Amino acid sequence: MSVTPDLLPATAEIFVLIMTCIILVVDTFTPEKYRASSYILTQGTLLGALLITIGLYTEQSIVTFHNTFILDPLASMLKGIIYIVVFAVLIYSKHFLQQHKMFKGEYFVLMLASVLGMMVMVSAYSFVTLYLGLELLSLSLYAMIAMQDQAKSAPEAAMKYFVLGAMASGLLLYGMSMIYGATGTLHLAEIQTNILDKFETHSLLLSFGLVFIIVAVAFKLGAVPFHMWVPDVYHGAPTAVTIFIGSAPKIAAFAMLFRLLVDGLESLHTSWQDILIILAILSMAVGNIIAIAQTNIKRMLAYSTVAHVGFILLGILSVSQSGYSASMFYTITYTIMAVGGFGMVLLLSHKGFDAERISDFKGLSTRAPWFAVMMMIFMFSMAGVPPFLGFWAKLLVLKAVVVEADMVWLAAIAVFFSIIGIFYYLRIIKFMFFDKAEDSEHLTITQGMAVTMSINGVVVLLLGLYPGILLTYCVQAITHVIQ
Amino acid sequence: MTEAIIFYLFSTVAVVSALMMISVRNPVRAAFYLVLSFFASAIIWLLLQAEFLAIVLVLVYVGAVMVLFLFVVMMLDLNIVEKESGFTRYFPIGIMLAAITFFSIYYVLGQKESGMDVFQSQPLSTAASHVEGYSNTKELGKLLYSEYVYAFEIAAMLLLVAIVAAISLTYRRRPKTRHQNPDLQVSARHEDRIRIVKIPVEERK
Amino acid sequence: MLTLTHFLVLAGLLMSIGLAGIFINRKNIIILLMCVELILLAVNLNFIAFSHYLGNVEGQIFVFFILTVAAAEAAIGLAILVVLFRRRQSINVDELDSLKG
Amino acid sequence: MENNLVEQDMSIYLAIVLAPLMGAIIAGVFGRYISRTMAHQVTIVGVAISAALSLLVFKHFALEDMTTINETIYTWMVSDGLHLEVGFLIDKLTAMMMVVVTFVSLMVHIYTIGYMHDDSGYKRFFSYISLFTFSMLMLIMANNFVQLFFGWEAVGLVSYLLIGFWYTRETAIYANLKAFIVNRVGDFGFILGIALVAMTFNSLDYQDVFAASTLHTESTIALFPGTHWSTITVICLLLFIGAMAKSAQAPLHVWLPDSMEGPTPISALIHAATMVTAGIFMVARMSPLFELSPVALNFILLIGAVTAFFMGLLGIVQNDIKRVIAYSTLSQLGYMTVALGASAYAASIFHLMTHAFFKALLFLAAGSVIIAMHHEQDIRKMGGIRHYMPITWITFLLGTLALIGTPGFAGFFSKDSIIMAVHASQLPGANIAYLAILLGVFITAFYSFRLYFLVFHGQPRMDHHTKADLHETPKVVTVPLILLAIPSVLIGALFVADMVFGDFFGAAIMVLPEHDVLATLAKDYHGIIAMVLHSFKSLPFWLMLAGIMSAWYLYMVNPSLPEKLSQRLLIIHKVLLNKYYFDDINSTVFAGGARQLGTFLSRFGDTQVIDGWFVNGSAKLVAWFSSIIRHIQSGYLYHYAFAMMLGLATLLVLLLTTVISH
Repeated sequence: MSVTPDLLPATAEIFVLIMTCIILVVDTFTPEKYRASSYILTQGTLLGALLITIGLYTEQSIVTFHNTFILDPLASMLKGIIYIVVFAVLIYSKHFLQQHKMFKGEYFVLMLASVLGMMVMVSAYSFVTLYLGLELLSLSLYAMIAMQDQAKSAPEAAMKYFVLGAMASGLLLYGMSMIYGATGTLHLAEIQTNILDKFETHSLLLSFGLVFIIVAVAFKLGAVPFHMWVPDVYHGAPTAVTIFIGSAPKIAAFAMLFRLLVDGLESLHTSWQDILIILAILSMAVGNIIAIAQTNIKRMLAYSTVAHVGFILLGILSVSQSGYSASMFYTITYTIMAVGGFGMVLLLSHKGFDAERISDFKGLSTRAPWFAVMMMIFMFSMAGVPPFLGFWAKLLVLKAVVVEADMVWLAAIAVFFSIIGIFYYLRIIKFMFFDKAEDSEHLTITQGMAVTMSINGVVVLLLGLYPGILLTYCVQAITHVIQ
Repeated sequence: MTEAIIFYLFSTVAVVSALMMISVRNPVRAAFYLVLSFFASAIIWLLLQAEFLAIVLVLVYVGAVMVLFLFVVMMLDLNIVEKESGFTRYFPIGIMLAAITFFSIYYVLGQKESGMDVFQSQPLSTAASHVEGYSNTKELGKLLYSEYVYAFEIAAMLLLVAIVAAISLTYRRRPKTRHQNPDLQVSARHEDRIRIVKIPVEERK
Repeated sequence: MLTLTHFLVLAGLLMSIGLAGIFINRKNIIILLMCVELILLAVNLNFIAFSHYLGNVEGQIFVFFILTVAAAEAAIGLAILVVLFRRRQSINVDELDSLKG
Repeated sequence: MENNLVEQDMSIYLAIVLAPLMGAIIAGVFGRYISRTMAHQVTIVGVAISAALSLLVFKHFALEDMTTINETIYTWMVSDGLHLEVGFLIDKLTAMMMVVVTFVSLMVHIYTIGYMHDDSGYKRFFSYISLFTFSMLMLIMANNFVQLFFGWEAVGLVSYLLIGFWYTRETAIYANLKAFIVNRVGDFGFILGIALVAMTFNSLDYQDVFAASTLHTESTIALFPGTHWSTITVICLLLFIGAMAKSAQAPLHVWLPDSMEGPTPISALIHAATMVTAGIFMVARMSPLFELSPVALNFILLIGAVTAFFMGLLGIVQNDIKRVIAYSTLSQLGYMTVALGASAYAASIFHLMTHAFFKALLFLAAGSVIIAMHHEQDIRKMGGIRHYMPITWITFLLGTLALIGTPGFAGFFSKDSIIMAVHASQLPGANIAYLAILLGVFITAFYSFRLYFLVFHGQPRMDHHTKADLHETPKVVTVPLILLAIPSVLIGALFVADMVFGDFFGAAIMVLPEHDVLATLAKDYHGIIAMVLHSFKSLPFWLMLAGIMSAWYLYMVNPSLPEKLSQRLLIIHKVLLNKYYFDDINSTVFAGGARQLGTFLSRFGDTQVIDGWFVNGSAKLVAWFSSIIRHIQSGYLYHYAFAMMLGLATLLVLLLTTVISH
């Protein structure tokens, strides 16, 4: 047994880790007026990590660190998306951070730490690394939420998230311990083979552990009834943090769901399929219905997230290659749209005013027509209006449900609720284009923000026209894992 | 037999003190009950031959984490209202729910076909027999620094995050406090400290 | 004779108490944080018991990491608690309801 | 050589589609850099190119008998053997639709110059209608379901944009939302239908689906566990739900009358001539599927009959000039649907074509009146306009005559064919449908001439200011009217022999021999003259005449009568006692009764039940429900933890019960 593991596949993680430490040190010795150096370093780290990940891309699965780490196309792809999304998030939030006195080194260190956590989760091939990645991500997030000075609601949001999150990770560990007891190993690959070897019949202990694990993953994703933290945290957190929580961690959560249920426990799919059906239906129903009554845009987007999570679960529960890739496609596209949607909230807010009410979007088409069109693209896409991106994502998931899982009724329920959902997206469009503006303050939109937002909108539009580009990669990545 | 007595004794202590912890109103007391529960658990861990972890539990948990808890409780200067009930209105339903969860756990563990049957007949003492000179600590250390080095590094990062987060959240610079500046102190010259002023002598009129 | 089930049931009991503690307590957030610690304790017991009966040290390794995480978690949780207290002069669970709907 | 021809043709089709799109983009995106004149020139040239090429294509198909073209231009994506493509299927059906769409669109473009002359959204408007033309062409030229759906949604989208064009009007926004919501209901069915097609046939290409359709006649689907539904029937019903919303069939028709809030050119183009007929076109296009499901056909027949009859009744009580025409559109769409149900697809499409011309004419003429009246739309404030606006008057009259089916006019041939076809149909519901559309003829004639008389004849009732200023509209308005009047009169006689009784559509429309009512009718067809002469002896003609006469009597001879009638009819014995009216009781009670019924239906049936309960009601219900259940999110941490625990416990108990039961 070689003691020294192969470090090469983990170069990106090592790079981010080192850079985080460097930023921490550099920031300490940088005077206040050069604070932007930390920001630039952070962005540089993300770009560097992106280059490394692309450089390391292989068609094979490389397992290292004694079966605790895996680098496969799925991991590479999800990591790449995470960097890009976080990169955009930082650009959107820069202005907000400066105005709310959050533009400091610790924030960037925590952000990079959570990115590292996500990377670890995405590449995790053992319960231990998965759990540690999850905690690295969560702990950084708790702290980032509470960081804002003055705001009354931020610590409350952080506290709620913390207590419920800790409880969920307790449940996750409990489930993991059961699986460990039944299979005698913590490594996902061995779990899969051990289950197939040891248990001819259905094992109650395994299913039992599975329930706890699903509950924890459902919490992380925000599926009903484990979604309660989502609206409060999205609402209470500083918008710059909300955009972060609402985007990249969803990808990590998807990776976690996939690694656990498909990579590790696919042989138990008869057990988890039923549970996911319940969660998916509840999520789509509760998310879409409660979103209608919201007046705060962050809350509304939070409930819309819950509804979208229902769709992500639909893809997974169809237990098929096309379902998994549809789910992956959905997660990625949702993240891109969500970044745009929350970015718009940041774009509208200015000194002493957070554009958090939906009515703040009134008359946007006259104040900033270009951005109103961008927002319209995001909303149409989230609503699933063809031929926007969100439509393809929904279509693929539904197709998997109908064709692979043969559950027409479930697809019908999904379509029904997403039609209800169109209602509240449409309301924003109505506000933007048909109502008079209440706020006449001139919008200060930085150039970086404007460019990123435009790129973001165009990406959604283009991917809507050519969904095949992204989908092909998703299918490839999933196919590779399944084999 | 001794093992059984130890187990039942200390598990009773652990459970009772856990129950006390969630039902007392005074957080200081709760913290002490938790400490007690941890102690009892540590002994049960010893029973399971996890010596290293048992020690760590006492040292890290009781020695550091719980002290931190107490420290914060004291620092916050809470005024505890003793009269009101500290429980929610639906306390009974809550208890029922917890009971349901527990009984389903209990049921699963008791099932023959649950996958537990492999362990069922194994008595504690023979479960893991070690060769002479076996050291739990050494064994863990070996694994930790070889197979789990990646996880170990992430855990290190986690602690770093905790440090950064805790400091950045709670540290506040009070504008009115007087604090030393060693940099200035060291570089001070005697000219800065004493100024000799020549006062012209005035004659009294 | 002590079997694995004994230990697991004890862990289950501690777990249920910890979970119940979170949702029946409405006065003091700090007790919620302690309940989280209790849950982790129960989980650790589970792992150690399995590890012992399986003759496999990996479970204990996991416990080692859980202890580390729990310490970090406690630090951050208490930090948030302090921030919360400074902002509101109260850590009453009942008063933590400005975000809702 | 063969290849060359095809390639050349494909570029023609691309040009037909892209020319309006280019116009829309130039006028829309670069609007601020070009003048108003430029904007309308660009878009009109785009649509004109499209119309000219469409005529050329139609010539190829109609006269030179070109073979069907089915070409894929671009593959969007492939997923598990399911191709999502852009492609064209051009046959006689498509070619005919292309001519109708581009021609009417061209007329509307020209007309808009005059109608929207003073509007600030002039360029935007041109951009929208060109965009609409593009979308509609995509819809009809599609060779697969995905593109069909794209066109379907795109025309809908433009339609919402245009209904809400005057978005400063509160009513316009409301109408806009209503249209959107009702169409979502339709899309729900439509997209499920398409999904089911994809699932059943594993292809979304028309050709593949139609070819395989007969293989699936026996297959069933379990919508709910334990039930068996014929797959084809379910597909057809779902698709038809989509058509019901788009083509405004009861009870999903509510959005169409309200859509009259949009500018009149839009009412003509979208809400009369083209978009609303998309549903009819779709069913005809899918005839190989619908033919296999008698259940679906019967359903279509009944829905069509209900729409044709009851929507016509509502037209009687309207006072807004555009709303009367809108209800007439609903009723005519009902006729088309009835024909579809009776498997007389050719007759339906034929009526679609004639209707497109004369209804566009009516709308544009009404628009002309509205311009002259300074945007007054209430017919009670008009009257005697024929003296001031002769061209509008004559063209409107021609349109009206065509609409009511005066023998010789375009509407006569198409409508009579439908009535005969339904009479010959063997479906169980055909008798009721026949009765409904027969009575519909009377009603159509009645409300059409009521409108005509009130607007163009009688004493002028407008204020002095308007009256002094009343004059014929400019040439950009009248020329399209004249150009549309020509086909409204002639097109029926020109094409009836080929399209309805001949084999014009060939393979484009499939009818099973046992359903082929038109073939039965064709045996009795002996030329246009014979058909006209025969009609004088038939019931529809006399019903039509009765309708005209009743309108004439009530609104010309005795204009105070309807007013009194509607008051007195409330207490019937008073009317009976009144001998003065006694002689006229036969016609007037019926007319008055119909009026009452129409009011009742409009007040109660339409406004209360459908608008109030279904559309607004469900929206309110959801909003109310939402505002209630949001309180689950109480803000209390222990409630959240409790919910999580409840979820966990439920899942555990579920797991255990399933295990125990095994």
